[in-house]
Amino acid sequence: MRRVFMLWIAIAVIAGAPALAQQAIVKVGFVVDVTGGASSLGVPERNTVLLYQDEFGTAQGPAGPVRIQYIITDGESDPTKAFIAAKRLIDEERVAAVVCCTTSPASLAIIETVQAARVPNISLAAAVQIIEPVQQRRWIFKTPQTDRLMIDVITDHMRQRGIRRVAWLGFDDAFGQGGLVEFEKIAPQKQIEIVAKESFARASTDVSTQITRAMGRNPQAFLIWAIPPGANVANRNIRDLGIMLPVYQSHGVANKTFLDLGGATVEGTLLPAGKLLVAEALPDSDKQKPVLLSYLERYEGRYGRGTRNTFGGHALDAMFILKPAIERTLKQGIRPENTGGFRTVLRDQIERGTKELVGITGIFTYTPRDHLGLDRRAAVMIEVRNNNWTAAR
Amino acid sequence: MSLSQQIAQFIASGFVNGTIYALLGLGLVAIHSVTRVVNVAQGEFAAFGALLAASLLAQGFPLWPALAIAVAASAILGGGVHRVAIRPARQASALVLLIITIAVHLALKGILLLLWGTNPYSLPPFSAGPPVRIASAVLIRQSLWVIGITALVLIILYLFFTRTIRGKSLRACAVNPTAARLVGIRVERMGTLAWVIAGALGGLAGVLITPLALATYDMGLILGLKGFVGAVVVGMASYPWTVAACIAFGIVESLGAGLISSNYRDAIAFTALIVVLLWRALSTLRIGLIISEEAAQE
Amino acid sequence: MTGSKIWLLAFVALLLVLPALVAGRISLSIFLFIGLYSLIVIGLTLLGGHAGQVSLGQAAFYGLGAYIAAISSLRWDVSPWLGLPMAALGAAVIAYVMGLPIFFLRGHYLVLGTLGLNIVVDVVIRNVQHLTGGPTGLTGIPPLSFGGILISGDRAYYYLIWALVLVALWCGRNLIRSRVGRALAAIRSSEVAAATLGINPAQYKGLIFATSAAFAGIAGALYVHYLSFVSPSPFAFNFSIDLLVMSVLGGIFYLPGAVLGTAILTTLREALRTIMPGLLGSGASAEYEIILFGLLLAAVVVLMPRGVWPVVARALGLNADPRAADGVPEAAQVTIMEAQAAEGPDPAAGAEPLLRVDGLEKRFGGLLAVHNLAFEVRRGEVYAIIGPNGAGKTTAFNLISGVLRPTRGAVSWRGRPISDLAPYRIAALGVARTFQTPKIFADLSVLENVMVGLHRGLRTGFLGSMLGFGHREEGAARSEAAGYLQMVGLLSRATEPAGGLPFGSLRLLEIARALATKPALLLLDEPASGLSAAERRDLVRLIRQIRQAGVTVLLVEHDVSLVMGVADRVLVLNYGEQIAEGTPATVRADPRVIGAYLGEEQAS
Amino acid sequence: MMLLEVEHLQASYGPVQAVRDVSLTVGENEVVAIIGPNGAGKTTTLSAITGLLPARGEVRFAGHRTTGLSPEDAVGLGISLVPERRQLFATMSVNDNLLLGAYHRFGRESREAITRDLDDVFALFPLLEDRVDDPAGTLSGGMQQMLAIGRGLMARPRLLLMDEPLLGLAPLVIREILKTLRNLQDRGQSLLLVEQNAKAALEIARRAYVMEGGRVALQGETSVLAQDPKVRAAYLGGHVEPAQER
Repeated sequence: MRRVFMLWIAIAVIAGAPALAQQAIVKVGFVVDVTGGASSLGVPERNTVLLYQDEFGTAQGPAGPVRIQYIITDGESDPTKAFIAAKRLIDEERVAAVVCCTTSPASLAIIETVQAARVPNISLAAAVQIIEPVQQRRWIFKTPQTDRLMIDVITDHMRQRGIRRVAWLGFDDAFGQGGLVEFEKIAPQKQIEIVAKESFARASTDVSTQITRAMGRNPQAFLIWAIPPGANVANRNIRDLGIMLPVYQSHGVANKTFLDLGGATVEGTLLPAGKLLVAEALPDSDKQKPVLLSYLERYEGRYGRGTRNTFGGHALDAMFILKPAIERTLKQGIRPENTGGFRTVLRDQIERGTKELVGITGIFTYTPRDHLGLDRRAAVMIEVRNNNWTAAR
Repeated sequence: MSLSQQIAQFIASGFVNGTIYALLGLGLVAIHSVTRVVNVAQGEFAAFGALLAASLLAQGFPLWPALAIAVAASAILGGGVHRVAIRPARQASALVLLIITIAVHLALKGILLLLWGTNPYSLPPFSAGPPVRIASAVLIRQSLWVIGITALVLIILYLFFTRTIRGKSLRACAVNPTAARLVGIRVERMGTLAWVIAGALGGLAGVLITPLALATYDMGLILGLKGFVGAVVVGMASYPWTVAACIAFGIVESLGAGLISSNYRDAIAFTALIVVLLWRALSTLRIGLIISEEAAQE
Repeated sequence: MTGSKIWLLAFVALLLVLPALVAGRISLSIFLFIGLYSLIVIGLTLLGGHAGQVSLGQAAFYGLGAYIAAISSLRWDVSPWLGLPMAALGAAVIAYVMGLPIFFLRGHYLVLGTLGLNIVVDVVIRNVQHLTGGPTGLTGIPPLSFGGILISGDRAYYYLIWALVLVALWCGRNLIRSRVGRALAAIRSSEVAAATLGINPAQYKGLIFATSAAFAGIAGALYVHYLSFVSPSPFAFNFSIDLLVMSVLGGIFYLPGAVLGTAILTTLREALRTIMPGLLGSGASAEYEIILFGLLLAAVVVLMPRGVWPVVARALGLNADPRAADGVPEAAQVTIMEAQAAEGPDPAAGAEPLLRVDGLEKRFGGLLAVHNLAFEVRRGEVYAIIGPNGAGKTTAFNLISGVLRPTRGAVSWRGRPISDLAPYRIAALGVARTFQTPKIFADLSVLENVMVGLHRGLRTGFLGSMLGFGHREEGAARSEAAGYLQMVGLLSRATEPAGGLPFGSLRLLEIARALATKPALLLLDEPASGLSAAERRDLVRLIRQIRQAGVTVLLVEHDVSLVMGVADRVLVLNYGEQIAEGTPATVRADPRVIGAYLGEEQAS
Repeated sequence: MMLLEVEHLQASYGPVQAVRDVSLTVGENEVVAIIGPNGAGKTTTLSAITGLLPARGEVRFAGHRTTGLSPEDAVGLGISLVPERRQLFATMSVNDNLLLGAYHRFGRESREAITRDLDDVFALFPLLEDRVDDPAGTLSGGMQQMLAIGRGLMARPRLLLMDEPLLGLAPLVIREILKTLRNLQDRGQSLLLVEQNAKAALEIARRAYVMEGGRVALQGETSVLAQDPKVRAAYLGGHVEPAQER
């Protein structure tokens, strides 16, 4: 039995080992959901960081280049696990900043921790509560568009089409709830009536019951707030039941999976998203176009054509924002070993120095009052045509 | 849509879901009746079958051979799990065996994740065509395939269990393992056979549902759980009653979600389940303590 | 100082210095969560290991505690310190109310019932959005504070949580070794036997379920105050599975196993998270983690089906069995004679028989096991029922002791009908019994088996037991139990696990246990079967001794010679039919009896 | 050569060492009985011989050492047990129970041979044929016992072990079963019979062993044993303690 203990001690030593090596490097910790329910978001996020970690691996300091190390941890789509992972990055790796997390509940779960530890955090999740009220969220920024912004774009499009009665079909989780809250706020302002509110689970295999119920209220369109594969199940069920009403989806389906799974059933589906999906069709005058095309070339070159999705973009935006901020911090003469000081200055640099920064999701300008930094330019309506993303009319 | 139309639709979609649960429930009963194991990893057989079929199809296999290979592979996987993980621990308590199947569930899930990643996969419907109207309910063609193939499987299982000596010996192991050994039936081998059957049924459920609902590496647990519900309600013993209970569970789930609230879909279904269980428990208690204690020791 | 105390002190010392030890290297939050989960798993160990009730719904109570604490402090401005007991109490009350019906379920049904409960709670939390914040959850929950002292930061919660873990371990240990703990272990071994000794199984199962829920509730409350955030996903049933795995991994029968299993599972996961990227490249790990985790779990459980703790305990030179610590009990003080003499004369003596069975019938499906059985047992006699196997004697016993409900007919005790009473109520009236196949509580010591018989005579309740009260009572009970053991000649084996006794001794132990309930009527079900000739002689002597002490005995046996030797009156059954009744001499001469026993040809 | 030879057999049933030292033999075409009170170790002896329980000591069948073999193998060798309390497949039909009795012959022998034996069993127990499709559990006790014997015979055993075939049966049924046993005896079937009903057992067997406390207490020709005062005392009472002592 002694051997069992030795094995255990060995594991403990190996586990503790990385903490022992302390060099003059700047560490950035990512907590993304590689497994679990949000993995279709987390995996492209991870992939993007892996793709860019070398290019963004050095910061020019006044005393020469300093290495930036990116540490990726799996949040397992569970707020507690993400919390522990973030804690370990902060306490053990002494990272200068964390990029956490993929989902809203996990991002909310670490708020107090990063606030108390005084570590800048960039969240990759949508909910607006993550950064508001800003006074209590000084250390937290985010890169994805908020649900509010997206719903704004969708409802405008609906009005334009003359749609007044909408059936809501959303996930029964934080993502679905976050969308519904905003939709309920914005819809009345635009004279849109929510005639049905149905929910379904992420793992649902059949949503036809909910659709049937909603159809009882004579909607003019469906708004589905979900991510694949659940989003596909709902979309497909609508078409399977022979319903030909317009279907709106959220930005949560802006990935290849949705198209692959959807096939003919998602033809004509409308969704709001960043410009990434339709980058080629943008006018050359668009400031984001070259950045988008370069990312696409790299990402699709590595992971295959049509694998583009906005989530990897959110992660890349965090890298876009962090690297210059780290360089500015180094320029102020702050040594990375001075973890506390470095974090504080880094936060200020992110807040003050991120101006008109052209990213994948949009063009970022952070201020002490705005930790989202995006405006309406960050989203366009997209329609699925010929199993591909096209700009919606 | 009128209320009666809606109800018809709820029942129809509940029925189809229940049929899928039934395939998983049948596998659980086969395993439990012969080896006394509650198999948490049952749903993984479905996920494996579905993902394998999708990959084979992508490799250019025609649909039906791909499905057949996937189901056969799931069957082999089932037998393999019994040989590797269950048989070495057959003397262990029911609780330890349960934990072992949890471990198997995790390991299989990890392997599926490794091989197929987190992306969902889809299979084409087995035949193309517009949805079919039955009464006032709309059923897409794949639903008919689900029901038809399940019915066929039930008939095959029925014939196997009642017409062949192998099937009879399998039942004999479940009814009275000691007596089975005394007539020369190798109960351990029958255990493997039961797992093979369960694996095949799981794989079949997987390939049937994927054209409806897409396959992911982690689809198994929830599917298996619902099959478990149907199987346990009727005492983990009877094949036909398991099918009936699973279909009833699917319909209750669908009606509850449709008529009361889709938000409370699972809560309604599981509350109904607890009520059924209590009713069963209380009716046993009326006979007396000893009977229920003996029932618990099964 | 014993080995176990030294190790305990070492463990506490390690806990104390750990924060300083790991500072800057390993995040304290991991150890904090080990403590937090340990709290829940300790409850699960008490429930699953000691009471034998497997729950797959423990995460629901963790969640209920979390939401009670969050909502009370955030929405109702209740002081967080009050929130902690409220969370515990709330979870416990809900568990008790829901648990009482659920505990009618057994085996797989119980697992499924608790699982269903977990899912229902999860769905409700997600949907009562105005209270719970729905799936997104609630932010800004205040940290715990006590009289102005704010508990915040990892260290403060670390010490608080581990202090509570130690308290929980202490409470759990007290409970296991108490009257209540024995009752729970008895229920786990055999609910029937426990009930016939006067224990109400449903009540105890409900209480232990509530206790485990309270532990989980406290953990939930600590969780939300530590994170200052709560959302429903950590409380889904997947986590219940995790918790069960932790407790089985560590050893579900051992309290230290709860902490060990939690520690192993948590550190293993974290270690894999750290090691795997090192081996396979950054971010490429998650897939292998799950596989490796599953394989390791399977291997550990297959190789150590009783969990890791017994192995560790052996390596540390400890005895894993929490009960083995006590020494040999003191000499006997009390005997059955005195107990009975104190009861005084029966007011109804003479007027009414002690036990009266009237037209009793029991049907199992198509089988008629007992048919129109009628007899009376008078106070102070030894009344025997004989008959061939399958004549329905044991079924009759089960009907009298309330273990089975008759299809027809009545049993009355001192003139009062009792056939509708639960077995533990019948036991409380003064009816004790043994079983044809001894239903011994195999995991308890021989002495403890007898102490379960004393259960109704002892006072210390559930809470009192947990807080370690009732030492004096326990001491007296041990001596008394030793007295009964001496009477049946088993005192020398008092500290051995009862499961290891030879068969003949099991019968004697069962009789001693039944006597400890101080019965007015003792039912003996085939006490001689399986005994050697010498043991039979001892048995006859014992039965006579019991009779002399004033205890009425009802005996079922098919060893005719033994019955003839001890009985005052004999009833002879043959296939559900009463063919003779009377003194041994009369019965022996009855041609019908000779016919039934020796074959008709010889009788003629 | 004896068909079955058992020497110094020891076996435990759970914590109980039920068989301490048993030696016995059964010859070809011989009917041997083991009698003794409940708990004497009779059933455990049979279980140990068939391999249902692990055993120590020496068991030889037809000259081969078979100690520690499994019951599945025992059937193949030609040892078949009609177990205590019948152990039928209660929810399965009479026909299925009988067919399963011949389980180890499927694939080795022709279907016809098995069907022939099935008819044979029905000839032996005509009552069973009327209930051929009924579940075994719905039969009366006597018919269940007949079915159990029939199932044992379907294995075509060289030696048939029977555990308490008369247990819990009405006198009329007992006579019926005894008649069948004699019938089998006449056909040359070797039988080892465990029975509490000493009277009946001594009547049908040629030799008998009397067990007590896990050991063989007496053995010999049944005609001699039946007259032994000790045997009579054990089954008529008065052996343990004289009643007059009180």
